[in-house]
Amino acid sequence: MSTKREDGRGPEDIRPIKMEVGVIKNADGSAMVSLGKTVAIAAVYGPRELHPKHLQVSNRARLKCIYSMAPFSTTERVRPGPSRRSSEISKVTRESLEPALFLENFPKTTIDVFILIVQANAGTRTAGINAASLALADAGIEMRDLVTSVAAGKIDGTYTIDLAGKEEEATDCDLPIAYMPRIDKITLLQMDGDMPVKDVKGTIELAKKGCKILYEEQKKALLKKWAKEGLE
Amino acid sequence: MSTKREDGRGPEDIRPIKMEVGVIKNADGSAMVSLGKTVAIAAVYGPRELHPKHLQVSNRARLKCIYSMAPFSTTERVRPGPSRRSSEISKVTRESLEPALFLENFPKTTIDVFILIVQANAGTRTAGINAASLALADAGIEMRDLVTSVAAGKIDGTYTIDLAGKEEEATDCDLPIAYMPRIDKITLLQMDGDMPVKDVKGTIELAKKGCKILYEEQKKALLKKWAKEGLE
Amino acid sequence: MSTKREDGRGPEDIRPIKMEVGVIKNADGSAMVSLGKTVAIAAVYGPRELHPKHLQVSNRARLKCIYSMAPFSTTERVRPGPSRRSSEISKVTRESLEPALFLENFPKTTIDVFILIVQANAGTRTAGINAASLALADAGIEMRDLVTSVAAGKIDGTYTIDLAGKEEEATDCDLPIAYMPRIDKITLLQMDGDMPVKDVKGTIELAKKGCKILYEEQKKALLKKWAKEGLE
Amino acid sequence: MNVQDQYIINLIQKAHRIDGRGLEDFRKVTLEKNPIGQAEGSALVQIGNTKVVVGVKMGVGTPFPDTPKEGILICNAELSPLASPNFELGPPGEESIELARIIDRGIRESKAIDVEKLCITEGEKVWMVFVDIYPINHQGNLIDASGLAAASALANAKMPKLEGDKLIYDEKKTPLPLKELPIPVTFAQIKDHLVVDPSLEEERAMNGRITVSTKENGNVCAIQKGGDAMTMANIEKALDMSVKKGKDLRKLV
Amino acid sequence: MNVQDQYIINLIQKAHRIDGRGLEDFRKVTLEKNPIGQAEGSALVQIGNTKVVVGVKMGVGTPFPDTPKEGILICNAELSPLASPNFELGPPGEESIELARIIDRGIRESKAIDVEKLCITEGEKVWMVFVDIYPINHQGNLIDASGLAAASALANAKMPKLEGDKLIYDEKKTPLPLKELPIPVTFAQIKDHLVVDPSLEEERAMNGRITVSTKENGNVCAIQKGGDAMTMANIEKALDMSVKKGKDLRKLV
Amino acid sequence: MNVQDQYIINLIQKAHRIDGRGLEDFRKVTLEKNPIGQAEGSALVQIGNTKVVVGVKMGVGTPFPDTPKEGILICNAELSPLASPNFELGPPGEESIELARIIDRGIRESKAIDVEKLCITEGEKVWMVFVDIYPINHQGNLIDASGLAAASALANAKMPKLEGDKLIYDEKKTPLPLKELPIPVTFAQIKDHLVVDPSLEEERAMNGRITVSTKENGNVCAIQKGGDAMTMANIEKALDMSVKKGKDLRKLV
Repeated sequence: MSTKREDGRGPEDIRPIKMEVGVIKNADGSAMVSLGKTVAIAAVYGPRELHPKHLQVSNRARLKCIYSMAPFSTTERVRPGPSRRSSEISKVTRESLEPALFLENFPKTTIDVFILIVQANAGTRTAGINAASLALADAGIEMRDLVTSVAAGKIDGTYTIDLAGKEEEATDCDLPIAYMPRIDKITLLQMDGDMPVKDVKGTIELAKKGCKILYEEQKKALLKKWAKEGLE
Repeated sequence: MSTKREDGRGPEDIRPIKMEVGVIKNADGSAMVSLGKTVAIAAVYGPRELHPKHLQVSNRARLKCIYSMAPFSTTERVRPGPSRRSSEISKVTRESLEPALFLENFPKTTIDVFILIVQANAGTRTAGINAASLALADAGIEMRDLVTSVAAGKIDGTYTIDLAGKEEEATDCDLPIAYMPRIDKITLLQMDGDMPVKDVKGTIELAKKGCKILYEEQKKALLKKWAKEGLE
Repeated sequence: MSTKREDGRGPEDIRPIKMEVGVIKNADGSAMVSLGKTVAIAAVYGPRELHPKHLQVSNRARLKCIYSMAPFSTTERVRPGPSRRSSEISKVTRESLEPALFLENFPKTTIDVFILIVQANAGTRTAGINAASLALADAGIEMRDLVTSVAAGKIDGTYTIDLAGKEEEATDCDLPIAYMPRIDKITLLQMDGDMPVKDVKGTIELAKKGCKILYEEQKKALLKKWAKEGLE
Repeated sequence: MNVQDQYIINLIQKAHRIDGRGLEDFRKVTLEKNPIGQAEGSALVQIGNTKVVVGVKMGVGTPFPDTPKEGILICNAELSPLASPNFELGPPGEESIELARIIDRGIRESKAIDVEKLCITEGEKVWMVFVDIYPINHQGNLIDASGLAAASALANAKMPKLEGDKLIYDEKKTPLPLKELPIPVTFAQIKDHLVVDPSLEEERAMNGRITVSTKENGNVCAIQKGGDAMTMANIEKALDMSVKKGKDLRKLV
Repeated sequence: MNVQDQYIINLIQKAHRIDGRGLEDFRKVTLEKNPIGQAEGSALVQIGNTKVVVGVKMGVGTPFPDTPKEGILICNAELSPLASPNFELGPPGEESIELARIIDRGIRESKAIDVEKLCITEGEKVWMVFVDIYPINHQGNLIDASGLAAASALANAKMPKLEGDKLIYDEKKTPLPLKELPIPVTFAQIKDHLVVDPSLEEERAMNGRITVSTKENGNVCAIQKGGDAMTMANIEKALDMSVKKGKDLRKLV
Repeated sequence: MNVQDQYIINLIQKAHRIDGRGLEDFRKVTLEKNPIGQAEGSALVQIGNTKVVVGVKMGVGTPFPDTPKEGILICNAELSPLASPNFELGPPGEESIELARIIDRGIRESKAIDVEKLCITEGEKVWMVFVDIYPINHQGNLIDASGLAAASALANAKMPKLEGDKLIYDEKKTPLPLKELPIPVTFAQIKDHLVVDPSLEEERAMNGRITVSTKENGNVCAIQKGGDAMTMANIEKALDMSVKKGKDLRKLV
């Protein structure tokens, strides 16, 4: 099929990608990821001591993820502070990153991941996961694999990746995944929509393909930072 | 007097009583009490260690009671979460149960009592106290006496027990008590209304009478559970 | 200039002053200050042990200030509980008192200052600081100097002190200061308005003058209390 | 149980109280009317060293759907840490909620305020009456000090003028439509004895507390028991005494 | 990892479960319709020892500006400490928010409720449907118990009568306009095996969880993965099995 | 006092700063205009390694009763733990409230926004202007970075189109009615010396802080002192210097 999308992309094309590592000096690791008009930044602090002490886990680190949207990131202002939506996204984000980490290496500590959506135009949770994964790597925390994330759907009979703008209304489903390409395991999978099992499988397969593209971009961004550090 | 009430009861009749002990497997003790269309369930957890430690009392257990109503328990939906009304009821419930317990036997621990009103049609605090008292006994916590509770009032010149439905509007007062029949002491007493002292005294006396009826039912419910356990 | 003000005062006149020390028996120190129709009371508790322990500072006391307004203190009822305005005033009040104290003398403790505005008619933060300073002295806490506080402005070309009523709308600026007269240092300085730098300086100078008047009243109020205690 | 508690209990068994009062004696009660200029009505009550300010403010709001013709009463109590080392910062706890609700029920159940006269436009606009209770120093028996101050603040309140949608607070003339003065009287059970107006020391040693609010005609309009288990004898004694003590206090309003 | 977790994992590698079930077996499921008199619709579902009550209440409110012709669905779950020693008091945490949102999305995405039929006056007044989920005993797989109970509560709900601005709750006749019954089915990945309807013990030992909600025609309307990393094989297995299991459960509604 | 603080204090007494700046020098300041597509106006300001984004959003709301003809300004600052290991999760604390209120007062008191032009229907509908301040990296002097970014975001903001009750965010043309550009300039008192634009290290060693916001004509529109006691000499120096430094920064907007 050769349907053109509202922004001229083919169905398997991801929006223009920009990734930059090390954008927040104070953080132990940080990154900015933009996909078209969606921009996420992530900061990692830790592993650091966890207070109060009764929250410490004796044999592993606690991973904490907080996803939030800047009030000016959307068409209508978002109220600051946690919402039910942001709480759920924080939870699934944590669960999508945790399998990549060796938390058992840092008993009694906390690793804190803060994600801020600066601009939102669909795909904020996936952009946030991409940024957070880079930030963890930038923090020098050993990982099984980078976690990479994108959403897919099916529009007018065609599996379509990285939905944006009005495509979220036209698609049969909105299906974000997070994926560790080297290990071939899925760490995030959600779906809203209405489609047969067969199509769900097809959509997941396309999303995995998209993740592999983003994976290469993530590695480039890390190399660029490391190269720069090497020069310094 | 022989006034018939809207549900056909005589003035000293309590609504149909159902009591069941052990309804929540996870709890250390639990019970369900229904009086007509009012249904309360209670769970007891503890005595268990109290965290954080600075809340521990060195020479006794802390008793914590939380009364709450399910949003669907009333005609108009109740917002979940504590209200001023539920906070006050939690407090008077705790004070109505505490005199029955030997808290000094469990230093530094907490005994947590959770009451959920599943259906509400008058008399929810008294139903909750009856259920909580059974749940404490079910948890195997030694007690001076069972605490038993009912409200009374005076309608058209007649002392009337266990008000329900529109009787709450017709009565001169709404007077809930909690009572330990064996010890003959009152642990809850509230009153809203407008009546002479003499009538208040009369209403309390009738309420005590009602408590004795419920007391027998409580004992039956416990025996039933214990008999069942004996069989197992 | 000889402009008369709405309440008949001259531009450098402060409203009728009443100060009384020791108004709250439970507190370690307390005071009431009224300036015209503005009435503030302050209570000091401490230095006392700070809980939970992880908030303790090893080499000094923590100073905590809470400013609040009684709901009935204003024309339109104020909602009880902290607001953004009261949080900011609590912060600048703490910073205006702290320089007068030797917090390093009381490691690991807390000194708690509670200010309640009972009647409000302009100048509540400055009245609160005056009361708090007296309460600290009343608590027997050693101080570098009393902190004394008043606001000034410029109305129709005239520097004017202790604005009240509709003067807050007529002035070119509202400029509250807190000042330690003996040490000649400023511990609070805020300004809302629109005026040249030269006028700001002039307004501050007048405010300092006003502070010296209040300073004498503060000392009198303390002496009165101490004299009374001597007699007892 | 500490030494002071034990001492209070020993005394009471000889019918003595720690401050020398008789079992049926209040501490000295004083009442100052309308001390707060900006409030519609206010009162400062002192019972011994206990000091409570109550202010009444009025506003305009929407009636509750089930009482479209009735004004709204809102009672609120703030146990500010200013008043006692035992009070803590934060949202209202059980103790302050209970205090506010006891005062609220006394006013509501005695029909003290003629709420129908507070209707402006049925179903749309009614007067709201806020009763805010602020203890300034807590030395026991906050309930009676608060209840007496609330009754006085309501009795001496003047309503702001309503012009169209605007409230003119400078022109207050009409008194609040008040029909009744409910007065709460509180008793402590110490060991098996009953004392009126417990001081803070007695509250710590008591094993039961009961508050009875009465109307001018002697009828009871609200009861709240707190604390431990009470005997029927003490409850009856409290009921009887509350009428007499309520009459005495009501004279101050 | 504790001993029980290890035991469960060892068993699963021989395709055995701790309670003797087959990998594709649910525990015993029972459903009681409309146990709550005051609710518009309700259900009590038990799956093994897991017990969840769901109640549906209706009210009238203002529509969202972007959907002026549509009624409003609000799902809420309370993980009361009554139901488990692991639940804590306080505002809803991540777990209860996720539970409510999974159920919410199943209903919303399957277009189970005909929300346009819940419009009273366009842009001004619409029906609000509250689905409140209350676990009473948590022994694993709260999602499926909640989803089944929610479907049943909605299917058996009767709307109160609206007279002018007033809701008459005594006269409930018209059923909720329902078009679909979405049923969530949850799987745990233990080691690399997939089991349906995990018990609490299995939830502790699992390294991945996936819920698939399906419609009557077998279409998927919502998915939520939780926990650890899953293989594509297990995800596909879960997708396939959810249709069959969903059909079985739907029969109970 | 730690070693670094002591070092900074020793340096300052020789009129040196830890990063080599002169006492009256700002770090490098850069400003990016409208980096955020979805905001009505936005700016990213960097002062050294301090980085702050400010976004302006607009909506429609009800005016305050006492200013029925005026639009509403709301300033808010979030000190996200993303930006500094010293920031904590949770509701806004004193520091973020103070930051927002300083920026708010500068805008309000200078009458920067012509709020009367933001009235849509008197007493009923007015524009609301939200100024949201988000530090991304905190390395000292958040106030000046926030104030400069806010001024730029307001100056470059375009209002959405209002059609009936609906806001069309795709068609933004009209600029915000802006009359003034208030610029805050912040000074730290270290020992008895005054330095402009304190870095984070200097903030830790300082014993006083003062911010002066000025208008284009050099008038002062807001002052906020923080921290310890200041001498009159330093306050006067800050007042004088703020006008000059404000002029320099205003050129960037």
